[in-house]
Amino acid sequence: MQTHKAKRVEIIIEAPMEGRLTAALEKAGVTGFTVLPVLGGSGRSGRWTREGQVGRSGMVAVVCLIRPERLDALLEAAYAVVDRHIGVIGVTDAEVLRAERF
Amino acid sequence: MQTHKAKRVEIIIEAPMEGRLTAALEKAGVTGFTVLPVLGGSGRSGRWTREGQVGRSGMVAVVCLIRPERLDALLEAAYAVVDRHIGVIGVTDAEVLRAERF
Amino acid sequence: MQTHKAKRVEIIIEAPMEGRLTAALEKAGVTGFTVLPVLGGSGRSGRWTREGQVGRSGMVAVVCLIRPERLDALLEAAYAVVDRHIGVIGVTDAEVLRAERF
Amino acid sequence: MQDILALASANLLTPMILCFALGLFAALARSELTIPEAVAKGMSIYLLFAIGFKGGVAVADHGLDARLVAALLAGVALSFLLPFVAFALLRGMTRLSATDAAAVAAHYGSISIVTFVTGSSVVQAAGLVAEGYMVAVAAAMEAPAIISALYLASRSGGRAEKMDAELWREILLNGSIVLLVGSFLIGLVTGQPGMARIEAFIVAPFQGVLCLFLLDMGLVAGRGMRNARGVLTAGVLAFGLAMPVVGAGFGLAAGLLLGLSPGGVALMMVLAGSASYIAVPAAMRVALPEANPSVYLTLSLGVTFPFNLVLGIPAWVAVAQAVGG
Amino acid sequence: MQDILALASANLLTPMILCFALGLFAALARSELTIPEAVAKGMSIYLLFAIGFKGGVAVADHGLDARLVAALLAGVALSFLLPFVAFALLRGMTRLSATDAAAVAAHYGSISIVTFVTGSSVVQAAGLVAEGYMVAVAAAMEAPAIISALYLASRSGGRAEKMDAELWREILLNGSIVLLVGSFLIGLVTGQPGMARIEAFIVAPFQGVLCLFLLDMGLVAGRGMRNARGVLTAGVLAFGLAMPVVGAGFGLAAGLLLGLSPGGVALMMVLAGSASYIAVPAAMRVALPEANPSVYLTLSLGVTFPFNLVLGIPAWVAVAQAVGG
Amino acid sequence: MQDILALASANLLTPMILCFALGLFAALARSELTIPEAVAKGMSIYLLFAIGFKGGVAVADHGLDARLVAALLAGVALSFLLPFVAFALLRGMTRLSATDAAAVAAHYGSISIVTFVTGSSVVQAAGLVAEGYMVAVAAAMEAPAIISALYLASRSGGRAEKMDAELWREILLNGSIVLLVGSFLIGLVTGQPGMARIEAFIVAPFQGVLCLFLLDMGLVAGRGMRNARGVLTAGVLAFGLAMPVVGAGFGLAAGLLLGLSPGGVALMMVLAGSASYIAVPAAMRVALPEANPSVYLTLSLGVTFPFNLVLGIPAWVAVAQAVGG
Ligand SMILES: Nc1ncnc2c1ncn2[C@@H]1O[C@H](COP(=O)(O)O)[C@@H](O)[C@H]1O
Ligand SMILES: Nc1ncnc2c1ncn2[C@@H]1O[C@H](COP(=O)(O)O)[C@@H](O)[C@H]1O
Ligand SMILES: Nc1ncnc2c1ncn2[C@@H]1O[C@H](COP(=O)(O)O)[C@@H](O)[C@H]1O
Ligand code: NA
Ligand code: NA
Ligand code: NA
Repeated sequence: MQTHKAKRVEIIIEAPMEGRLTAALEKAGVTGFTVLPVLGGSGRSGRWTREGQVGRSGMVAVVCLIRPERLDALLEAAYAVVDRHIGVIGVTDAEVLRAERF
Repeated sequence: MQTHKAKRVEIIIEAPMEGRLTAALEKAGVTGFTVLPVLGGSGRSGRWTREGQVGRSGMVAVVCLIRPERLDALLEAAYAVVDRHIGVIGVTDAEVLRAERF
Repeated sequence: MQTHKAKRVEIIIEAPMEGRLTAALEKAGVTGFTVLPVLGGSGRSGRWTREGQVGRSGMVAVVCLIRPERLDALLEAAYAVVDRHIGVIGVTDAEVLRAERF
Repeated sequence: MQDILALASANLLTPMILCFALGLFAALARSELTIPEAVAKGMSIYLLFAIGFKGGVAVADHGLDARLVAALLAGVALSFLLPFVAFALLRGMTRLSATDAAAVAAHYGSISIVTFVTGSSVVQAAGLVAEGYMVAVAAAMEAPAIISALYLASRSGGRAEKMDAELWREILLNGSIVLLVGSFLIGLVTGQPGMARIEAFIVAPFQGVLCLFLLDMGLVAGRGMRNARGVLTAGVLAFGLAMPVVGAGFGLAAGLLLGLSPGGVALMMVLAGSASYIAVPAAMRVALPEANPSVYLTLSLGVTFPFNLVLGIPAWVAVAQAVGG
Repeated sequence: MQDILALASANLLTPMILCFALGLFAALARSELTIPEAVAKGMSIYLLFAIGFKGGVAVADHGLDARLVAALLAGVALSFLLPFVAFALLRGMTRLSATDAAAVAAHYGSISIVTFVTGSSVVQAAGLVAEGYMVAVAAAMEAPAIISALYLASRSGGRAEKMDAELWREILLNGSIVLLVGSFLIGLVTGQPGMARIEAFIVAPFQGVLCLFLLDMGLVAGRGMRNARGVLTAGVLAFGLAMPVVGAGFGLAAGLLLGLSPGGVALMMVLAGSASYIAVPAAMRVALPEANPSVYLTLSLGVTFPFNLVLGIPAWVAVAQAVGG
Repeated sequence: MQDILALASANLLTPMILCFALGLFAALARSELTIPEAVAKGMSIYLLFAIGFKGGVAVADHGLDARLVAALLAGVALSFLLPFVAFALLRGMTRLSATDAAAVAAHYGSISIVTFVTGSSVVQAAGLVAEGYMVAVAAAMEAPAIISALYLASRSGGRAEKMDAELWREILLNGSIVLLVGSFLIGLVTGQPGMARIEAFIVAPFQGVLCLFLLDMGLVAGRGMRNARGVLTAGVLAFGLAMPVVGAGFGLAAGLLLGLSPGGVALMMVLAGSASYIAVPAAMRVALPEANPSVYLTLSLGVTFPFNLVLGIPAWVAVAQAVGG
């Protein structure tokens, strides 16, 4: 089938920052994203798990598929939010059907 | 280690359609897939979250690793299900160990 | 923005093996990973779902972003754990910001 | 009329309604208060199980009423019929497309089990005793409306999915129908001895759980309202307030024709006047995917549900008492 | 015999068993009724905590029985021994590989805590009082069978994982053992004053929660059955029905040797006759990954569990009453 | 002193404290016992709702006390003030950076609602009756400390986030404040009739739910301790034990000045002496991201929370009784 080049950006960020990140993404013209739950992980700030927690602790993964030409705007917006916070941004090449959606 | 070329297909689709999608994948000869929960997201149909919902609302993410030559069959099968529905399909190049499994 | 080449490794593995896998990753020098919950899936060992289960059944997805030169060490470590178990390992090319973290 | 207002204001100040209001407020003020999906589902399973079981025990106690079958049939008929009424109203009052109107109509032909549960509490608090099998009537009314709606959509040229066996199975065996009918039958079979074993679980804490569940409903409804600005035109809004009254009128007629007790009449009005927001939305996503979910979800959960909770239920109870007494 | 049948049919029509049947039905009919994983886990935590605590309080009330240690040792011995019996039966009756047979054997040496909980309810409903420490015996019987099974597997040339310290820790400190033993000790220490504080939580609603939990067990068992067509040959099925009887026989002998009360004897039969489906499967995934999980899960949860629930438990209670009275 | 020890040891052997200890043990022994996030959140929603509602009903019963407003203001003042005290102590006793010290200080100015809930149980068990509005005081004390801490951080050159409208909204409308204040108001409005409807849900099972919740707190605290080796220097540890005493002293002064009942004084000490671990950590992640979460979480949940549970609360209750009696 006909596919179109895109970028898949995956941002793993602390749950309390989710609202700020998605607001920044929307401001940067990102038209869609999906938020996945995260069970736990490990990084420079140590091992953590979501189990048994009650606050808005833990992290979430935000996945965006976007047109390649929009990548820079997205990364800048995301970076401004993530910069001082615990978190990781990864980008992979991808292809999508229905390019008009992105 | 020895790895083999593969495609990673990620389909984000409404939960009530999950059964139909996986049935279509199986029919198209897909031998394996994994379903991840989705917390929320945003797209043309607006922002949504799974929190507090009781019905089979929300979306799920279905991830398939397949041999490159099977991609078209998979996309066609998936597209037939997703077509009229809210949802997104993204494809990335990947590599797998143990190619005999795919 | 300035990005750096990396690999994104996604390991889908049985929940009871999670601790062994992450211990092996840490031993292989992996500095960070994220664990995502899995709802269900299908493979050679049939269809399964996490719903209603009480034990440590089901699977989890472990995602690692690493420098390309570390890939082999990671795959070897992961493979030693996954080898005899139900599970899947997929690798994609990726790019990351803040390379010093990986 | 005064009685209705008195009952309404008495109902207004119950913990249940206030919990719903708290949820609405929290969502509209964008508080991060949320109830996890699993907890909300757990509570809804509890409520369905408890209400079904109690209904079954009530039927076991009073013996099988000859009217049971008639009531079931009446419920099915109402569920088939009401979507046509709703569709006509919608086409007259709003500019919704035929597909959207059909999807909305499906919701109003079907029922809201939480409205029914709340209605049962109010009926009981008013000193009435309803027929235990009303819970079976509720289950019977969930699905037929979907068929009418798909018929309406395809008649108007919409691309409704074919009702294949798979879709039938999904609709008839959806979680809430199976749980409601199943626990009704379990209550029927085990009767008072069964009740004695689990009473402390399903009777005493019931209203408290309902409070927390309505808190969650308020949160979900409030979030829906926030996301649906623009969707709700004046006409659509007016429909959301008028249709429950129309539906309750049909329910009243059916209840009187059947010769139900005042409590039963009130619950028939509650059922006919309520709109689904669990089973039907999932069916519509499968069968009428082009219909806009924010229209039907916002209307059903954001307009009609609170209307019924606050004004509808006390009004229907008062009417049923006046007519039936 | 007639008594057993009467008791069995009385037991059959309790809300618990019918809830299990409802779950089975829903899963086999492919209804989308599901109970979220978190809710199922929450209920199992509640049940383990309540049963452990009650056991501890019972021991605190009656004083430490000299037989406690003997009963614990007997439980451990049974758990070590039964896998050998099961393995021999499996090799005789079925064509399972040595690895699969060893994995299945581990499950039947260990115990099912939900069967135990349900058994306790039936014992109590039959007017019997069992020794409070039976809950500690249950905990003690969880793990030893795993060791026997790994021995059996490696003896037959299977590639069983070495029992390293990590695996030991995982098995001995698995969630249900810790919770069961922990709450037993808490009940023992706090006794009746502690019970007075939390009685309304752990006693009154207990059977109701058990109903919903068995509903979930039914759903899980039914889904397992659907996915395991082909796995269950006649021989395997026969084993799943015969082994609980054999196990219960060993339990009966042990209970009589120990001089337990009729209630205690019944629970010893329940334990020995039941098969694990929580702790042991996780251990087998780690230690015997080549063994096919659908074989042992389906057998344990889809065959033996319902058999025990419906026929086994009432039969063991009747036997214990007959022998002990 | 002897009384305090007697009360402390009586408190030590309640199911609540022992459940916390069990959780600690399980986590430190790396058992895989866990309570799902959704279940933990569900329990915390239940506890907040129940304690808020009961407080509201108590105020409805006894009439609006003139001291209510004074007590609220005193709570707010304490919450503003205590971070300065904590910051000074931290800079003297530890080598934490200004940013870390400010973040920790925010936690100790704010309150722990679970400590408050446990304190209420102990107060009640000691035969005291506290002012119902103490729950509103608790809510009022959650947020002000955050402002003081951000001021402290920026004064010391730290990069505290500007307190924009969004952050204000998040803090003031965080889930626990909304639920606590909301259910307090619902209890106030519905009074005893409301209580009669939901008493079986929010009163009888309360202590049992608290047990399971404290089990979870123990698990979380124990996991935190395991991950935080190295973070807790002797100085930091000493602060975690000294600060609750200092805070409770301020609480005692405030309670006496306000002329609260002995129960009220005890709860004021509990509040002032406790440290937040839900609302403030989330705010700190947003507003002071450079501060190390393992420092403040471990201190608050791993040191001060158990200290208060085991020694603090019984001591404060005894002191309040001695002073107030
Ligand atoms: N290399 C990585 N790959 C995947 N996830 C990571 C990686 N590094 C960090 N993370 C995630 O980001 C969280 C915070 O990382 P850190 O800021 O390094 O503590 C971790 O707990 C992981 O969930
Ligand atoms: N560009 C995108 N990247 C990632 N997820 C998306 C994207 N667009 C849509 N989605 C997901 O698909 C759902 C439905 O999208 P839509 O059909 O555009 O409303 C959204 O709520 C998101 O969860
Ligand atoms: N090709 C695949 N793509 C994605 N996930 C897979 C694939 N194959 C297997 N899986 C996942 O791995 C689990 C076990 O696979 P298997 O060992 O083939 O039974 C499945 O239940 C899926 O969750
Ligand atoms: Na209706
Ligand atoms: Na056994
Ligand atoms: Na404080």
